[in-house]
Amino acid sequence: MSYINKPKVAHPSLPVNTLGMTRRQYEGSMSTLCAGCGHDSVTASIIEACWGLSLRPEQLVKLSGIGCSSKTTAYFVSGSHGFNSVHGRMPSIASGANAANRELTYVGVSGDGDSLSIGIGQLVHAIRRNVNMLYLIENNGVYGLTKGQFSASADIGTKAKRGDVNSSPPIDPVLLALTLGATFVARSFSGDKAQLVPLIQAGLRHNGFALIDVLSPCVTFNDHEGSTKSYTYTREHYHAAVEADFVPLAKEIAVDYAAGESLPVSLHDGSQVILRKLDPDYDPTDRTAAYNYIGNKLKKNEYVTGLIHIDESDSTEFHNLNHTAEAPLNSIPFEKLSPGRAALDKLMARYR
Amino acid sequence: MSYINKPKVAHPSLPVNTLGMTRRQYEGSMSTLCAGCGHDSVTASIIEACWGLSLRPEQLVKLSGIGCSSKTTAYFVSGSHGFNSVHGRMPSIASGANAANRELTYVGVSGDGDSLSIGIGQLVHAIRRNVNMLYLIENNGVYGLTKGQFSASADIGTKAKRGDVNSSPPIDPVLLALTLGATFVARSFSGDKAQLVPLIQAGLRHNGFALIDVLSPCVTFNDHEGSTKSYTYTREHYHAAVEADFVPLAKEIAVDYAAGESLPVSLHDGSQVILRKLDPDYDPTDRTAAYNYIGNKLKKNEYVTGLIHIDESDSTEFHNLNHTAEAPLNSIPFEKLSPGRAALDKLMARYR
Amino acid sequence: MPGLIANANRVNDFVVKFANVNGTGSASANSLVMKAIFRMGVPVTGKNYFPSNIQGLPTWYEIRVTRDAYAARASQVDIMVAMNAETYSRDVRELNSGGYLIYDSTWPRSGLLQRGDITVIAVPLAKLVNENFDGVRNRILLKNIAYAGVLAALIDVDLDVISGLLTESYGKKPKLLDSNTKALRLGYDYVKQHLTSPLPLRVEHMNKTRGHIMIDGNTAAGLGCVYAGATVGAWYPITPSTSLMDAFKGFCERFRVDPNTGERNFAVLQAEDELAAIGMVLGASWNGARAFTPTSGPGISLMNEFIGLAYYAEVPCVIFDVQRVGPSTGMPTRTQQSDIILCAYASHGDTRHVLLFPANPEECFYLAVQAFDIAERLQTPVFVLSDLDIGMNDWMCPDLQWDDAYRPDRGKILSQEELAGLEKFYRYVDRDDDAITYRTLPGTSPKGAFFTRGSGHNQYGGYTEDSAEYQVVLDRLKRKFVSAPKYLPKPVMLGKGSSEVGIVSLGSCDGAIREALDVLGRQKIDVDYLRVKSFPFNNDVEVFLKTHATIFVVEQNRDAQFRSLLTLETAVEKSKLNSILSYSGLPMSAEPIVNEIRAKLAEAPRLAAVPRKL
Amino acid sequence: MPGLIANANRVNDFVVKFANVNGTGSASANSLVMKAIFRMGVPVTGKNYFPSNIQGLPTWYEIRVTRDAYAARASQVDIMVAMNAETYSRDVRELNSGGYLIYDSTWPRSGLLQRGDITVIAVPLAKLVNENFDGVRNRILLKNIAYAGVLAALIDVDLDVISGLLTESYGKKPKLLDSNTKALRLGYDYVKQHLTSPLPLRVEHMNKTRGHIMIDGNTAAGLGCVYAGATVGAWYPITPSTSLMDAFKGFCERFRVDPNTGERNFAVLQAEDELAAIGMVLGASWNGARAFTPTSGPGISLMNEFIGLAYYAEVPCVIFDVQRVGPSTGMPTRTQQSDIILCAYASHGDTRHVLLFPANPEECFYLAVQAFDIAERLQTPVFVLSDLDIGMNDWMCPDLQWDDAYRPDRGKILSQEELAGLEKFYRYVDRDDDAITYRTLPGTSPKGAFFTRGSGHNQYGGYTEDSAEYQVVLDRLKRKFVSAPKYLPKPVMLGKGSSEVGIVSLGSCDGAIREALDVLGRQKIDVDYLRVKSFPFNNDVEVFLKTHATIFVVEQNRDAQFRSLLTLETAVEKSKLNSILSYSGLPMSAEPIVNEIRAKLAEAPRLAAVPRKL
Ligand SMILES: Cc1ncc(C[n+]2csc(CCOP(=O)(O)OP(=O)(O)O)c2C)c(N)n1
Ligand SMILES: Cc1ncc(C[n+]2csc(CCOP(=O)(O)OP(=O)(O)O)c2C)c(N)n1
Ligand code: SF4
Ligand code: SF4
Ligand SMILES: [Mg+2]
Ligand SMILES: [Mg+2]
Repeated sequence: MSYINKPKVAHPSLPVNTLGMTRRQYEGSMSTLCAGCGHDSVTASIIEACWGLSLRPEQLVKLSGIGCSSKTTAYFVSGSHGFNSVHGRMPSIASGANAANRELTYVGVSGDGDSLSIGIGQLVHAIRRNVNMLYLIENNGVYGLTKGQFSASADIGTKAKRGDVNSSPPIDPVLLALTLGATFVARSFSGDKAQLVPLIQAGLRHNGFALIDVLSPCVTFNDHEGSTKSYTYTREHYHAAVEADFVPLAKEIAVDYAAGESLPVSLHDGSQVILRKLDPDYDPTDRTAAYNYIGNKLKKNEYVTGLIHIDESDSTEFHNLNHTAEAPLNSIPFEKLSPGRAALDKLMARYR
Repeated sequence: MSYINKPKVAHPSLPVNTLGMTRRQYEGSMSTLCAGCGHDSVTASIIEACWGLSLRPEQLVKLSGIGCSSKTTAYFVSGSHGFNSVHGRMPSIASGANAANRELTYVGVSGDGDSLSIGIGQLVHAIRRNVNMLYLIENNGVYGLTKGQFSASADIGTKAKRGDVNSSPPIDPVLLALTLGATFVARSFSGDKAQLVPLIQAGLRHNGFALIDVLSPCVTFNDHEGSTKSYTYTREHYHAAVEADFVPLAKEIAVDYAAGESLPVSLHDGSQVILRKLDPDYDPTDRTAAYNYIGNKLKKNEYVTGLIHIDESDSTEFHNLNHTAEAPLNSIPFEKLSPGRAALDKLMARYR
Repeated sequence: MPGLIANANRVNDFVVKFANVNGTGSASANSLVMKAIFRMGVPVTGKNYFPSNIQGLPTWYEIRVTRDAYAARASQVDIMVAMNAETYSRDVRELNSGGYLIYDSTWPRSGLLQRGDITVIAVPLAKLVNENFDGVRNRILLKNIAYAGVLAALIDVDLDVISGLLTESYGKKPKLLDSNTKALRLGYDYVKQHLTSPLPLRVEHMNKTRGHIMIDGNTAAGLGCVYAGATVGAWYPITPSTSLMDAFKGFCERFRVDPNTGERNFAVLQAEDELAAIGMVLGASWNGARAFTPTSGPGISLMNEFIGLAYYAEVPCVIFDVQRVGPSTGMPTRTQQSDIILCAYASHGDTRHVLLFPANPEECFYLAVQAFDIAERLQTPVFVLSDLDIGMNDWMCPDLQWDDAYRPDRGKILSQEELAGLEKFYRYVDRDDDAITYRTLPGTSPKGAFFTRGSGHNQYGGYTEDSAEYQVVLDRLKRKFVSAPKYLPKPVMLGKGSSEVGIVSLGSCDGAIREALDVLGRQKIDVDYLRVKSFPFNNDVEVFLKTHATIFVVEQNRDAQFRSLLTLETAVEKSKLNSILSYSGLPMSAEPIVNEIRAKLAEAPRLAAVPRKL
Repeated sequence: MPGLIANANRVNDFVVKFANVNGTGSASANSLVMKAIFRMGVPVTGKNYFPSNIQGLPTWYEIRVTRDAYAARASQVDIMVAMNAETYSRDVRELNSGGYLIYDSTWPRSGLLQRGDITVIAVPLAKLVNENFDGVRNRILLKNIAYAGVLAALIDVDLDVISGLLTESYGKKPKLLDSNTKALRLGYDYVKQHLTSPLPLRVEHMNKTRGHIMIDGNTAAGLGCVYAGATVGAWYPITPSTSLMDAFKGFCERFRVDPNTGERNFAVLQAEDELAAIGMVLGASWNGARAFTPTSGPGISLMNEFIGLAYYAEVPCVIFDVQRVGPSTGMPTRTQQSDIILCAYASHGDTRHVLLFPANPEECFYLAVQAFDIAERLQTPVFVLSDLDIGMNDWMCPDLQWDDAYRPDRGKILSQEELAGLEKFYRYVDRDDDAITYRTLPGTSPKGAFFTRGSGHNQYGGYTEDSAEYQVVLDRLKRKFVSAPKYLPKPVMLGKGSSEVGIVSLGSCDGAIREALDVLGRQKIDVDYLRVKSFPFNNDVEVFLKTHATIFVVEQNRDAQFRSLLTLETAVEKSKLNSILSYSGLPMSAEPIVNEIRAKLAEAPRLAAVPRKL
């Protein structure tokens, strides 16, 4: 149970980050997911990413809806506040939390049911509002927690464990996000930690809404022959177009990349993402081009992965548009918020 | 009030359709919208389209949500049943109604607030479910009925009557529908009856979900200088890429079109749409190409209008996928629905 | 003029009703008249009956000139300014016998004299205006000002006061000032020249409005949120709550924007719907901001799931329900108190919620502030149940007061230092034995970290499916609710307290009840009156119910929802509770209260000496 | 063996509990044992306590062997099959004194003998299985069958019966049949060779299950929807209601698909959420299909807005609320009756709804059928309030019956011919003076066309903002609700009817109450019992409440929601109503009922002769 945390005594030999913290100290309570569930691997990548960023646990806020995927916020960084809300409505909780305190780092973990069925309205509008957060969809094509019904991301022709075949077209979160003007859109695979970790780090540092669609197989209900979201199928059909290396503020870029293929993008806080284009004729900064590329690959049943689109001109981030004070709203002294008696007396004139 | 219908006595000299009905007989109760509201023009086009199709009023079902736009279902074809439901939830009513009776013709009228804010989740899933209906968004960029707040289709930089400027990116229903795999996607302008009427007719005949985004200015709250949804602005910025002529079943094609530019598409019931491409390098049958074209024009603040995309392979229409009986479900005799006593007795064995 | 006699000497005590078409700008003319009377020191109330559309439908505005400062709707009309041809006949019908009908005689109308018991006053308004002004829109607007002038002359409104008001509104636009003044004079002078004026129904200077303002409840509530230090407001537009957020935003733009940097100490989120709006409020409150959402019935229905989460996970939040006529979309521009039961028990499972009941705009301001203190103290949702009558009509209220010593009660929030002092922090352990536990805010310290969830949890904040652990938390929540009254505003008692008959009511029924009490008093029927300001109920409510033999529960809904709440949540035997219900959608008037009480008492003469005849 | 004595001669009357880890396939082994006992003619009930996750957490299955055919959970465990190391110690603790503990002795465990008052039975299950089978998964599954064999030997379950069951399930898969039979024998023979068997707690053939079945309520309800002629089902998956739609779909695939064409006479829509699910149901019902949605608490909360529309626009619809533990997400795999108030008054404004309360799977079938008749007769939403205990556990019920003469009551729907006969059709005019008006279906004829809206409407179906017109419709809706009971199932009375003490209850409390009545009866305390099957309440409820001096209201929630409903909707004075509440999330047992009634009566000995000591 999530309040029984494993002892966090750092074993001397364990590697520590700049805060002197070990990976263990970024863990959460014990997972109650099925052995082999893709979501647990994503949890591991989140732990790795946070540790790598030397994130202060109290600076992180974990948000989720309902589902096996949504449960995972309890399984990492137990030193952070978590809010496991209701099904499909996490984006509104995130928008409100972020409005109250723009300084913290927000990570939302959701599933394809939570985000694309009941929650698609809120997801769409969180993207439009450009809430500054990392939003992970642990996408397995089914409703795991309710025992394997097809979700809205199930592909046409995919077979359910019980045998029925899905015939409705899938909603692709990546194409959707590109259409809605998201400024950070990525796709990855729970089994590819090397690719996923830097994406998570970049997403956490991006100033605005960062979406990562993580293919995360459900071993219990959607990992069989005939499923297009199984480990085997995913491994065979995913295809990295552009890898991202994350370079924290501190380090200066050691490796040098062959020109043209690599593209450094500086993030809000000064850190950098180096985009390595595995496919030369791919441009992650051109939204419409990216859309085409992804769309055409999808037609061939290929999931393009990597940092698909990024736009660091954070002009539309919520607080920028709102001209919110730099200090978190929840920290502003009451004196500055309440106009006081004199102002009220003056105001009365307006109503006579 | 809507139950006081104007007398429907057909004046001999009025033109009649193949059912011998005049346009007057396709009218509804008196509009209570503002004088000059774009929505009233759309209503007129719907009346014209239904009259032209010689649609039996009882064969039409009118559905809507809440808003000035949603009110308009009371203002046309008073001989049809209408269901003015709740805000943003009309698509689910339509899905259910259509499931119960696949034979009737369903038209839903909504607004940009009703469809893109509160209702976007249901719109997205009605498209995915490919419910056989015509869905009109009377798009004016504001919430008219609640006095002019920006809606999710308001463009960046557009000015509200009270002065505030919108800074969030707009959701474009056309790009959204293309992304979601809609099989009939069109855009038009309330002021362009010639373009709109055949689109409505084609949409009513399309077997599947047909979306028409109709720019329909709000004279009271969004028709001023600085608005990008005003009559003036729309007139200046809309641009027809492909016009559609509707050719009912009966008529054979009289006019002949210059090859290459024109493209006849036959609809489910045998009638046809003739697509006239005003822009030669535009292909309305290629979804991704269409997406690009529209997207790029939008960047230049041009609204592309016309029948933007059509796909008549109705394989994904809801009832096709469900293998629903040909006869409407609400007409199947009870004997065929209830397995009866013998079957029940037999079934009991399973539970011993 | 038969009317004259009937209305002899009705100084500062009569009702003027304006019948217009909406979207024609009549509102400003009507409030011009009202404000002028108010400034003459004469108490007034204004009730606006507008349609749920934007332009072209009938709309009415009712000004009650009431030297006794009654806040309720009067159930009669003495002067009808009939400017809408479409409703003309029903407007004539509505006029009180002996009343006056003012109409535009530019085009003489048939059937004018269908009533012999009223006085018809003909003024060729359109003609006057068209002769003097150009432009369609302009003429429409100025015709309104012209009838204001007519009325001013007829009921003797001080012309200087009106001119003063015009100068205030158009001071910076001389052209507009001229045309408006001219239009006003056109009407005024026409009366002076062609008609006998003033009428016996007229206003005279008084001194009863000093220290008072005319304000609507949504404006007052929005202002209250600013004063309470709310920083996050999330909403989705819905009549009649929209103007509350407009007000909050407006005041914030005035008081919360740094003049130098332009930085804003607030965030208003226009959500995509009410589910999102309440979610944003929960997210913000959970994260330490004071947050609120204004809505109306349909919004409450949509918020049900989140409200249950807030109750169970103990996240404070403030919800303003500006009630309108239900069920469903109902009549969005009419008033009712019909969300009481829904709000009290909103959401599935065992849930119950704190409700506050403002009776007028003044209380909207004060209760808005208290709502945040209560929500944070109890860590639970707090509903402020206003209604369209309070929220959107102009009421005369005493000036709003503010004590600069006020500091918000943020409730039990542990600081980093306090956490450091703890051995270990558990979110839901009842350390103080008051059923209220300690919370921490994100960003404080890893030691304060906890996991908030709507799923089964034990007092340590951990996930549980264990019956006993689950019940520990659920039982405490019940104890917390039982203890709530001590943090809530007490009811208001009126009367000797010794009468056998009592009225119990809430919210906007107040004006009508106070007026009814006067009427009954003059008839030697004395009745005590308890106005409940909050739920769960204070012990004073129990006492009042116990100590009065016959009780009338006055409320504005069909199903006696408040009576139901009293029945369930106090010891009273419901047989004792007589309902007086008004659910027409119009603000309540004193008449039905007087009549039903008299009728009931007539059945049981024991209770009070009541003249048999009315 | 101290246990022996305590349990002497407990034939066909004891409880076996299996402690497992979920996702290990223990369910089939457990139900194998239960089915076998059932087939031996011995009444059984099975209760499944499973976690809200998919794999790896503790799960329990409880089989009550009950010759008296009690349906309730027994509050003691006589035999514990402890297969889960993690919960081992609490499982041992839960065992009744004198009980038997069966465990896997492959790895001897410490602290085994921490209790002297139980008998520990060691069987090296893993060892036996591993010696005989290969494959990890295979071994896990067969170990379950092996302990079934152990138990069969210990409590003397007829081996032929079990083999028969195995053959039925694996008949077509000889390999599986062999391995399962072998595993069964492994356990069985081990006991026969190494232990004294059978235990004094054992089963003997009886003849009390003929004409009965073992079925869960969701299956029965789904079947009921098929028999009622429902053609459209819309839903969004949610525990514990999911299996209801699975059942409906399954039965439709069996009974509603044309063998030749493959055409389907039904449509199941998996909606994107519950707001959409109920919208689809309204759309389909409005359009003339019988439509329904199964859901649970959170779904009801989300459906609130649409429910109000259905009430006000008078659109029939059937909603199954398979209740689980609230508030909020609560405990999705535990049972409760805590949505009563929400369902009765769902949505804003003045609304009230018809509720049906099945007490077991059998009633789920019959009430499912009736629900559609009632919904269409009254043109309003009908809620069938089941719960997880009824919906997901296997209950022994009499065979389900069907009368082929049954025809659905579609209520007042005008045909084209009937319309032709009318001068004019108005949707909401009360032609028959029974408060129920006529509707028409789209597609019928232009003459029958009307406009359905949730906004203010008059009896002609027209939009209105007029108080009087609005009230005409709202008042009729109230009359309709008042007249509803004559269409609803009557309550069930048990007992002489002459006792001073009465129990009033509903739904799944029934089993526990019947058992309690027997216990009390043996103690010479006789109590009448009224089980309410529907709301609004039938007059029989009034009579029962009036004619009993002391009343106990038994229900499964914290806030006495059913008692609240009785208080509000009958004439009873609530002081008369004593609550017996169970909200642990576990199915109710007889014990608390017996104890609380005895305690209460002890206070007031007048009521009945009660021995002072327990
Ligand atoms: C309002 C509501 N409806 C339904 C449910 C039941 N439910 C819980 S999780 C879930 C789907 C989860 O699917 P997904 O988001 O893909 O998560 P996964 O389990 O696949 O990781 C559903 C339908 C719920 N908890 N709340
Ligand atoms: C649940 C709910 N929330 C809010 C409202 C208030 N409301 C009515 S119409 C509307 C917006 C309508 O905008 P749109 O759909 O664009 O229609 P338009 O009036 O612009 O044609 C809103 C917010 C409502 N009726 N119901
Ligand atoms: S059911 Fe699927 S998604 Fe859920 S925990 Fe198991 S494997 Fe993961
Ligand atoms: S407010 Fe705008 S949208 Fe509404 S009727 Fe008037 S013009 Fe049309
Ligand atoms: Mg999933
Ligand atoms: Mg609009």
